[in-house]
Amino acid sequence: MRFAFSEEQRLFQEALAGMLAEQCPPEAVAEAWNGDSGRIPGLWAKLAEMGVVGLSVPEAHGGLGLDQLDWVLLLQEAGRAALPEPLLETSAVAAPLLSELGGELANEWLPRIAAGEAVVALGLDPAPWVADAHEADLFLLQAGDEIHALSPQEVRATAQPSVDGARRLFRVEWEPSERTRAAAGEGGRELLALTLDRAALGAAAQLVGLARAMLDRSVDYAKKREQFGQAIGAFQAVKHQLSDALLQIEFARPLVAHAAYTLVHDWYTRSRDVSTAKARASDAALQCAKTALQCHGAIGYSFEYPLHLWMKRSWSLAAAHGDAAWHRSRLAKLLLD
Amino acid sequence: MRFAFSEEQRLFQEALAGMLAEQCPPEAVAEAWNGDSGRIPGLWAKLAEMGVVGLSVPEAHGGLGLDQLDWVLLLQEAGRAALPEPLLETSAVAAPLLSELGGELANEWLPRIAAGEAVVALGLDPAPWVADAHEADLFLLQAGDEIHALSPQEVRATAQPSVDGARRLFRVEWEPSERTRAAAGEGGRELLALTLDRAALGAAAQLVGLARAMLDRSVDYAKKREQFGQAIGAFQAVKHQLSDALLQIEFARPLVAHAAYTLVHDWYTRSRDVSTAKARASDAALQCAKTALQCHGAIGYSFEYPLHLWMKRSWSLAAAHGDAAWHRSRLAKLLLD
Amino acid sequence: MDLTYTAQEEAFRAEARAWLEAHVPRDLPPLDSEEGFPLHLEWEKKLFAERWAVVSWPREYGGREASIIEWLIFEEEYYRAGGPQRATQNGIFLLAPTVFDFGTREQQERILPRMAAAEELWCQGWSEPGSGSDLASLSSRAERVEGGWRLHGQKTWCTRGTFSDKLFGLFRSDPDSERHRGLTYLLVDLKAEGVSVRPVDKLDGDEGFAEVFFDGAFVPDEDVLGEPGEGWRIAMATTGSERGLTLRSPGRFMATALRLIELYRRYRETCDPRLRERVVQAWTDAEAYRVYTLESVTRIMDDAPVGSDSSLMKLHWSEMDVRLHETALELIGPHAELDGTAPEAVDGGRWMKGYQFALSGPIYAGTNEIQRNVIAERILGLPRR
Amino acid sequence: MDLTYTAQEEAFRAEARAWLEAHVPRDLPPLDSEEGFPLHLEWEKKLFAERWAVVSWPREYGGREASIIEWLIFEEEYYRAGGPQRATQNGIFLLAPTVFDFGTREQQERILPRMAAAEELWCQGWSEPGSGSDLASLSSRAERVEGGWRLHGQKTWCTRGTFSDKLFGLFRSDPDSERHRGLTYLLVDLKAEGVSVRPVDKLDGDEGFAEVFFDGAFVPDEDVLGEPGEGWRIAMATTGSERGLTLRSPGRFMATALRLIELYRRYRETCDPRLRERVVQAWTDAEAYRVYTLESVTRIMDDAPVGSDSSLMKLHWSEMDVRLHETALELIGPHAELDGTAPEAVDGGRWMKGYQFALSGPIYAGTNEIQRNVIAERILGLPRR
Repeated sequence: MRFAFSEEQRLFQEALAGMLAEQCPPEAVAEAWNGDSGRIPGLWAKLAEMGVVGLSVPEAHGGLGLDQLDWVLLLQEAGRAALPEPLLETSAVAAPLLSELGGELANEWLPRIAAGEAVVALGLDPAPWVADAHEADLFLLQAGDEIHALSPQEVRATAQPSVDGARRLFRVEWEPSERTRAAAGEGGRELLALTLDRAALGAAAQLVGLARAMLDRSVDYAKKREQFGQAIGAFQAVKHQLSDALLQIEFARPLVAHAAYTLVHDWYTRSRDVSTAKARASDAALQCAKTALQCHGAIGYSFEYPLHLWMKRSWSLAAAHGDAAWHRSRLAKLLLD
Repeated sequence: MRFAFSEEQRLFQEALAGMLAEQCPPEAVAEAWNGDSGRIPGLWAKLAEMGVVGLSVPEAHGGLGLDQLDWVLLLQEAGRAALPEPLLETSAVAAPLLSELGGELANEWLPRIAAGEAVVALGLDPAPWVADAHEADLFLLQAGDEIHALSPQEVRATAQPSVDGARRLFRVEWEPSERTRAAAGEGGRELLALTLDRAALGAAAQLVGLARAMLDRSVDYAKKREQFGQAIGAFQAVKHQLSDALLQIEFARPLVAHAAYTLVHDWYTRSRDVSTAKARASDAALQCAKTALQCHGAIGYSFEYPLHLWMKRSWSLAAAHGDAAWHRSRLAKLLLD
Repeated sequence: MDLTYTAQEEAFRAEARAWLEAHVPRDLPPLDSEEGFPLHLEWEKKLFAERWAVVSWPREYGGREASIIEWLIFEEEYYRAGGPQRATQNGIFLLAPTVFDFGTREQQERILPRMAAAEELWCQGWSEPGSGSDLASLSSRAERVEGGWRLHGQKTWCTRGTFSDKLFGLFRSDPDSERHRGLTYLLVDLKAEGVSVRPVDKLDGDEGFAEVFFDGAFVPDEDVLGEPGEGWRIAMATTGSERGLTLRSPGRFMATALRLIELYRRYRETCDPRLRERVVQAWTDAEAYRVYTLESVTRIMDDAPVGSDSSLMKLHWSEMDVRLHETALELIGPHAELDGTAPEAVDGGRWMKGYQFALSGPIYAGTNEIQRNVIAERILGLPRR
Repeated sequence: MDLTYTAQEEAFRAEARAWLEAHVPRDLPPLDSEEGFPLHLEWEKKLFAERWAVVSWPREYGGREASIIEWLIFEEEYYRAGGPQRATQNGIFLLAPTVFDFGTREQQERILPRMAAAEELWCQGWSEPGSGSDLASLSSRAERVEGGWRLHGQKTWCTRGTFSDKLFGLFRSDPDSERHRGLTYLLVDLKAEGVSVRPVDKLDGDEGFAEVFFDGAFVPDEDVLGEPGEGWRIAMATTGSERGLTLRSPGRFMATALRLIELYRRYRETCDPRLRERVVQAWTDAEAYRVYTLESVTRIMDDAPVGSDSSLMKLHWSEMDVRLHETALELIGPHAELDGTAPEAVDGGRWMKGYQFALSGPIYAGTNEIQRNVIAERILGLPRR
């Protein structure tokens, strides 16, 4: 029994954190949101170079061949920086799914993903939306128990803009056919369940990072901002709100790591653990968003100050791949029925 | 439009408050809880003398002939004093029910109630318990749409002690028969619905008084108790908890008066208004109980200090005649379906 | 206790309802947007023309001399009919009560009708970069000069400042004064020389705020409200009076609660079952506020002191508004995050937009932390420290 | 990261489970009651006889030298089997860690085995009538005399003081000292001359507390723990260390959560549908605490500083415990208020009893208000004032 990330995992986290601090400051995020693609120019290539984009791509296909546990700290950092890149869907979810689908699909797309040359859009229940359809090179879409692989030419995508400017959402219409079918039946069902768990867990990891970023920014602000002759952080009401925010984060954070472990080791508790992590990470991020705004006051409410970027990203990811209510409802079935 | 009690109603309230301050101090309540009957010796007779016991008994039967609106402030005071007498069931609920049942039943029992010589126990859905069976002279019990009147000899009562030492609860077993039937059919249904609304509203009024008493006691304590060189009431965390308690009370209190008005005037919103009042008064009292204990600290947790009497009474009355969840569920049917 | 409306009140309601149902504009773009603003102005002018803009005001200033109960009725009907947020609200609800109480007859005649007619739009100038909750720490100053005052300094979070013509606010007129003393309540022309206005966008991207910079702008003596140096007392006098009610009438929240019930009916088959209770709870929040207000208004009619009621009301409406919108967003689930421009946005994205607006409630007009302090100290009598 | 248990750990679990399932007593009366107390002592003696009383202690003091992971496993199994609250807990969890760290060899040998064997029961003497959360304000004093100290003053809220043999606590040994200085950690014989103990009943009517009065009682030098005057440092040294974990093991809360799930299954047809989600939420509370503890314990095994984790844990377990019981009480609805003596009380009234106990959680061992201050100041670095 040892509940700790490895030195290597920590170093990779630090490296990514350092890179994002430089390449993905709030101003760049804000600019990305206003841009056509929602991305920071050149950043995806740098992430690919670093190995992050291809983290889950098998070494044989040019990636690092790592797993969901290796993703946890990296996605936390992506969340902390409000990284406006398709890291969750393409790298943390689509890449392992393609490996599992195998065959031509894996051979064709995995090397391109690892090289940062392909973006994959995912259409998975229970989400009605498909993210990244505007730039996707490949669509992996669910129809019942089946997974289908389609090219951009084979789908009609209608933009459904989110309040989160980097999450470009779409309603995608398409026709399943034998030709596009990549998995079906029991195998399809299992892969879809695993993929949903990966996606929910990845969103949970980002939410923990987002929550922490909002808390840290609020703490910094509360130390500096003075009212009534003292830093507002000296007021007990502010202290207690921020303590509660930390409490929420700290009791969600280990659940994410725990779920990643049981997912990687395919414990029978996998879905239960993922739902626990996603539900609590969503709650934590939503609470931190409110607390951060309240502790900032009016400045937090202004568009020029970057807090709203983190807040909106939290709202979006808290809803993505099953919101807290959806996951608690799944948990209820697993625990109570 | 005028939302205020009359001068007369206020004066009656003050008179009762003054009398209870003298006759029903915490020590007397604690002693009553430990006693056989759960009552303060002689107090019921004094309340009868004052007219409170027979408030709803028609003047022709020796009462004051007043209505539910006149009860609101009095029951608040009864709650505030944690009065350990069967005022709610016998006086505020059974008396008007007997008037409505009329006939022999009314002629026989109403004068005795007004004189403080009879206690009536009520068995009404959704409560599984019958309060006061140990001292009741008459039982009014529900069976489906029917109301039955039984003598103590005709029921078997098994004590089900509550944490509230003055609420003597019983499981009552009995056989409905034609002889005991006092109302049935549409008339029975309507009377039962009205009676339940009266009972729930009466409990709500007491809960508002209980909540206020717990808040007032906590405020007094917080002003006096010093820690870290200042009164604990000067700490913002204590202030905010107590402010929240007041907020809950103040937004429940007018709802009770409002529901009493619509009940008396038989508006079609009567049940909706009663459920709103009971749900919020229950919530307010439960929150105030927790807040009061937290602001008192260990002393509030000791049996010698009287706070626990108010807390337990709140737990009991919050559950009585439909708890908050039951009333919100009734509201949901009325509002949403 | 008499909770029925008089025949006159019922007649007033019927007239308001008929007019509003016939005239309330549908689907206006946001007030705080370039395209929405002129349409909202047009609506305000229509309201004024038919004497619905300021029903409780004297007839000479465009009102109907409606009672406070009638005013509540008007508000219920206004929001029931789906009327938009009032473009003139900072003037008619925040400034006007003070002008009525402290303005000269000349000021009242000059200011009030134009304000109500939306010919002159007012924004508030309370906050400064260093003074938010701690309003008394403000440092923008008014320098005494011949016939008036010259202003220096900066105001911020001036709601809709870029769309406004005038600003009202406090300025430090006695350079040696501290805190609440030595402040003067001034009415400032935003088009005057020495005033510059910079837009500051809100959370939702709309142009909601402005920063206003003063560089020697001149304010004539006729635009001092009340006595110089008495600004704090004047500004505070109307909070907690009957006018404290006016900005957040129960009608608005009850209308939102009823819309939430409609929304529940649309989503009841698919939403989380626990939301049923949340919707009920939201309605009881609005109902509690409505009933509390009836009691409060009765006290006002009896000339009883209303005291710190306004702090309790502020806590209740601001936190209720957040809960109402959170419940709505949970009901619509994955649609919650959609922007109003999304084809599948529910109700044109009003719930997310409303949520973002609701989140400002616990912050502005005295943060809820301050309100809780006020309640603890002024109502419960807990020690200040 | 390796979340599997070793073969040795699994074997330990199997042995503990088998023994506990065979021996845990059912339906004991409350520990804090006249009739329950001797039965609980008997159970403690049985635990000690089989080396299950203090599994992590050295063998010479009656333990098994179990690792911290094994200790967590033991706790899980203890509460899973329905084991009662530990009569020895104030000794083995609160005092023993300090005796291990600061006691002399002689003190350890004299105190620890008898404590673990329940031959000598310890109660804490932290609070005084004027010193609750503000522990450093205590005023009970120890006067230096030949060969020891004479005590004057009063302690209060001494849990199970009337059933205990000994008391540990801080006394002001330097009459000129203030706050945290000049305090000495003393071990006091409650049977000694000059000590009197008065029972104080708890909320639930059980005899849970005592007040202890000192009127010149003598404590010999051998019963000073650590250096005189160093009491504060000594008392604080073990909070926040691995021993900070011991009083509230995740096993207890997970066992309660699983019992709550059982309860839900019994009431699911009749209870409010929204309670389904509340039960799930309660389970995730317990699971989050379990997983958080695994992470914490790993840091302890790595000798990393645990720091103010204990404040976060205290907030979490104490508020979780209240929520767990509130959910249970809502599930059983009108049965919630029944006393344990009522024939129809659910599960012998354990949920109401447990609720009343849970309500003390946010108060004792540093109120949750204090814990939130600690988190804000020590972890987040916010200014003290």
